[in-house]
Amino acid sequence: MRLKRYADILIFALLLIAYPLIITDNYGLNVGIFALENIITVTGLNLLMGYAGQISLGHAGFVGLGAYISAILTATYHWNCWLAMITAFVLVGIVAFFVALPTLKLRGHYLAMATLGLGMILYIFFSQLVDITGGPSGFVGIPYMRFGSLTFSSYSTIYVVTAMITFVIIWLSKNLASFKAGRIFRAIHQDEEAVVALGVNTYHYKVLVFVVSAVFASIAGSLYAHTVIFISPASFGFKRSIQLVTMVMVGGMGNIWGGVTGAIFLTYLPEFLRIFEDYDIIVYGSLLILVIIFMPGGIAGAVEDIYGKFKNTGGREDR
Amino acid sequence: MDLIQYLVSGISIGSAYALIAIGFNLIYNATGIINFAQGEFVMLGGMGSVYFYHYLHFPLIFAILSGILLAGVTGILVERLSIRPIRDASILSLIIVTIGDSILIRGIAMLVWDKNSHALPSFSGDIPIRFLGAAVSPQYIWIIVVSIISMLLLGGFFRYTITGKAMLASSVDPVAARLVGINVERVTMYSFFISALFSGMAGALMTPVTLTSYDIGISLGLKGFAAAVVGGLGRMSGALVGGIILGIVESFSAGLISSGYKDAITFGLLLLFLYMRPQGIVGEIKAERV
Amino acid sequence: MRKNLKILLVLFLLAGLVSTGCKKKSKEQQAKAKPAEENVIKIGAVFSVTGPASFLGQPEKNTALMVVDEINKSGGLLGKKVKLIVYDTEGQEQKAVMAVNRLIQKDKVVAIIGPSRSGTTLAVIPIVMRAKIPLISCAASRKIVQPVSERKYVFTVPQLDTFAVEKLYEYFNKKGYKKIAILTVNNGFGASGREQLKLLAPKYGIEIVADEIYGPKDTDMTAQLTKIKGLNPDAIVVWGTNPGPAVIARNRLQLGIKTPLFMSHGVASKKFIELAGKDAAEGIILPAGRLIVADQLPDTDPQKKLLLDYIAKYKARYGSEPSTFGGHAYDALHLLFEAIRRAKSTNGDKIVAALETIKNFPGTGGIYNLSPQDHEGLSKDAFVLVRIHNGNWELLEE
Amino acid sequence: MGNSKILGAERIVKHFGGVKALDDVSLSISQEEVLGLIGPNGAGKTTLFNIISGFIKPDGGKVIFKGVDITSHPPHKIARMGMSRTFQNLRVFSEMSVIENIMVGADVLTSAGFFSNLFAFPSIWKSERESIEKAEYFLEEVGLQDFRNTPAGDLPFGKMRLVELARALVTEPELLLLDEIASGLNTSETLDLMELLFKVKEKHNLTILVVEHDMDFLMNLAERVVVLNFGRVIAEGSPDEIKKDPQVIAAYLGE
Repeated sequence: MRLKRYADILIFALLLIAYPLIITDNYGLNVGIFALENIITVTGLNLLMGYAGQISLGHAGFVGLGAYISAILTATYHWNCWLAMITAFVLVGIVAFFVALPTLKLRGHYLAMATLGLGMILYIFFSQLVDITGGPSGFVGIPYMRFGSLTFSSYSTIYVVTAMITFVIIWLSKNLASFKAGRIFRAIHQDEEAVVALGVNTYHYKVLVFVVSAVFASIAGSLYAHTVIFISPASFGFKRSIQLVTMVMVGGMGNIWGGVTGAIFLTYLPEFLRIFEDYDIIVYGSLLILVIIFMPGGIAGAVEDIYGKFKNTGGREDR
Repeated sequence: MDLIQYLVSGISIGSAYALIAIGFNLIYNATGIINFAQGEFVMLGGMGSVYFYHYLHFPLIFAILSGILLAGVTGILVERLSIRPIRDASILSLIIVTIGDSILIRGIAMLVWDKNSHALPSFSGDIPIRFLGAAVSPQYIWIIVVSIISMLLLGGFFRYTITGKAMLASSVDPVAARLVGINVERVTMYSFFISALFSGMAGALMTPVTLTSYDIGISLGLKGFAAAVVGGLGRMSGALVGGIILGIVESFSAGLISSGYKDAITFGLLLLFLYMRPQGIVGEIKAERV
Repeated sequence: MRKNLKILLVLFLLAGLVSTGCKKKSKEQQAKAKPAEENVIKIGAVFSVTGPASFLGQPEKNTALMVVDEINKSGGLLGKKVKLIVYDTEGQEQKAVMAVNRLIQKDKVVAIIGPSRSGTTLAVIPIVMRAKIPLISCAASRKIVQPVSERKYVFTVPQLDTFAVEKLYEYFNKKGYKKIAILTVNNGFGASGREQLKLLAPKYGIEIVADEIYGPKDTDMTAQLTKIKGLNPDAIVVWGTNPGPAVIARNRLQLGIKTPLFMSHGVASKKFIELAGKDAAEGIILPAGRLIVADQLPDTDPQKKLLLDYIAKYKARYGSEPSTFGGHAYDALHLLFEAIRRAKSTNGDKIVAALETIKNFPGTGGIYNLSPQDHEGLSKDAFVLVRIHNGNWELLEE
Repeated sequence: MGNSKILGAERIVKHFGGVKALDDVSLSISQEEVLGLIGPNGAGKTTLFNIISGFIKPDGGKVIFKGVDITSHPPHKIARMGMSRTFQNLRVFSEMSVIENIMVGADVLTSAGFFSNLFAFPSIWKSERESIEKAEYFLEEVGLQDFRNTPAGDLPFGKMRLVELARALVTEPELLLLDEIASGLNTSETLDLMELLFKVKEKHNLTILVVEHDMDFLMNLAERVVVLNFGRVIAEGSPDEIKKDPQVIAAYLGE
């Protein structure tokens, strides 16, 4: 029974290993690393939005917080990068917890607006605390990741580290999504009152998934900081939060692989759209609208429906 | 003396936010949707008027009217092409679709027009009006007056006219509204049209003092929404009260606390209201039926 | 459970498609490029053509395309055609990093000009350093070219903020302004200006009595100006690019503030006067490159002919006035062409060595004197003080 | 069956704006009793139901469950104490399969914590098995075995009711609140449901409070009936007494 449950993760691992063997040039690896970092954040956001149904329009703020804490601890205080990364996601988890307490009492538009406001406030702190974060001109001189004597400065080594961390995050998310917690999140998404009536403290679960998604975002932020070794507030603003939400929606909510697909698709798409030059903003906007209207289940949903039509079994046994 | 100036400029900016908040309320009242592309209607009102005035050399009044009409027509297009197909989708989808609309409208405006900032001449000159030692540009008087008029006009519209009540009904319970013969589709379209007109007017009115560009919609939209929530979502009087308070808080925090953290304080205020009093200053608590 | 397997199969397909796509394209490109390799010199360009900093990227892109067409018409470079590949960064670091990697790995460019913002430039420096590809940035932050030891392949053309501030402070000393208020925009441009304003103030015996900030998209700055008015400084310095400073000029008029107003080279374009309105802009003084007062320059000025030629060509092709930011791309390309001519090769190290030998080379930003220690090449006299008088730029003094 | 009182609602008052939904209502249920609650539409039945299960707070009066004053307890805490309920307008998790619907109920009692769930420690696998076994048991009990993997939303109305019932039972309640569970069922489905409820009540020695419009269903199921009208208790007694009570007839069965 266990192997069947992990078949899809093993295939994902194969994909992760195969990619750098096929794509060896720095450009391909660079886009791959950014895709992995997006997968980490989007998977956390998918648990929050797709599974538990709680929207967040400010998650780039948590990515930024993780990136800045990692940058400050390693560059200014010369900490070991792994210790800094862990401290970062613990701190971000604590901040997310206290932020979640009042915020997750809200629902619908109010929740959307509160998370958006929080993202903006984090962004403003990044650009105003000039002597700590370097302000709008950015934070220079972040060291590369190091393990003993090995320095991960080349894209291939950074890819390996990022891929390993991504795999762990996906494994954790798979566990969270497929056992008890995942069921309760999905139930909350469909009918929170009914779940309360069964004796579940849904508020506790919502805060939990919010903290988990913030911790994942922080890890992605730390990895990003050690990849580009320069960060500035511009990459953690409102526009970035919307991109992350789009990846979850386009990929397919409520399915780990939906989020992964969305992250990969929307990291590579702009690279292919470069030929459109100025028009890619129009393609992006219309893509967002078209997906919501014609593919509400996102790419994952569409795959399921197409696959379902082919097999058209009676009781849709393999739901 | 400074305090009066902070108060005066706070009220002036606040009245601009109020006008945008009114646009939010219009759509919210008729459809229960928060339109994240509202800021883009404001932009279209401004940039449209600039285009008709500077490039097609319309006289100022006609340029502004056509700018406002352009925003209105876009409102209809947004409703027809993106809102109606998913009318009863989840709040999440509606929010994301309106965000998609705002990105698309911004992209088209950028390509059709340009990326620079533009201005419009003020309606009645630039000589500031002085009272109690504070100065305010006449254009802001226009904005304050127009926002009060539109509040009264729309407040009455929703409370006393049949179509107004029909709009409210179709947002509370579309099915019931259809049963009593309200054409909910048409009402939703009207709500987007009227809301876009008002926001376009806000854009045209503000451009002489705040200037405009293809991407001015984002921050104005957020401020407008914050004003609508602080005041009381769905209430026209709430939009005015919320807008003015937001303007004053912004002005005082920039002047007295720190101009760098001005927006952080504004969003902090929004959060405070969302947590403590989501129904806003003038709204009452809505009983949530289980 | 099986549902996940199906989606994963699609993922496998998608990844395969993507990877083969990249692989095929790069193989195809190499194949296609191989024969053409000899007679084309490929130069990359990264500008923020869209997004918040589009007023920088758009004129830079227009100018770059114009300059490349021009050189190709006059026989190209080292007998070869020049091919310019322009990518848009939307002012975002990730996009800039991917764009530069793409230019180096896939398009195989010999050199890169841009990016437009200092943030995106600092993000791509490690990439060009490792790939040994020279990069000439169009952003004006000192950190881009310092410490020079770690910036061998990195140059920058815009006049550094330091010179603009020095020019202003000299004028203040002459006029006896001791207490000044500064109002800077909350982005890369404003932050580095603010840093220099505060750093150099003590050296010139100037005290900063108010250090206010405004947002790039803010629509009203009366609050900050009211606070500044209360402190009655001798002068107000606003550091930002359109539309902010134009709104501030209007607010100043509205509040009846008479304190002399100074701005940064960020607003050195006709557009600013048009936005602020003639009377609000009257009397504003700012340091600027010679571009906007080209016609008022004495004929002996080495830049005059080049500036007038650039203005004429830009107006003919795009129908609007060129801006100082467009001028950065002009200088970056011409410096690059000069270096390639001198080096007679497109090898990265040779280009860098050649660049470092370029002396008193006239550009739109000023006279460039590059050296192994100075990858910026301009000095204080790249700036002139100009004043706005009834709707027009007026040369105050050399 | 005069054993201890499991639930006591004392002098409950609740008004929405001007409307007085409940005006000084008291009611008590003893162990393993089946109490019916009837009354015309708008009599305040569902409001009382929501107050007892903690979803709405009363303006006055107290609710005592197993000797504990639960008036101000949050609904999920009350549920954990052994009170579970169904809803008037059907609330199944429509996109989740039937077995998953029931497992959500079962999950509440499993011991595995968050970290064992995150890191797939053995205790989560144990809880998963427990949850599946329990859900299977109640799946069979309500007779939905052949719809194990069907999404609950695709089931016919009657079957959805059974899913909701199974989901309520799997949390092993002592007191089961049924809010118009027979509404929308045809006669044969109602009979099967009644039979099922008797079987389940005996097997798990449940106490049941049922709110219903369907008089035959209620009169056969309930041992004692309380009649509400305009937020006040107007009669209480065995089903036969209630049928003859003039006040009830006037208010409810209609002249």
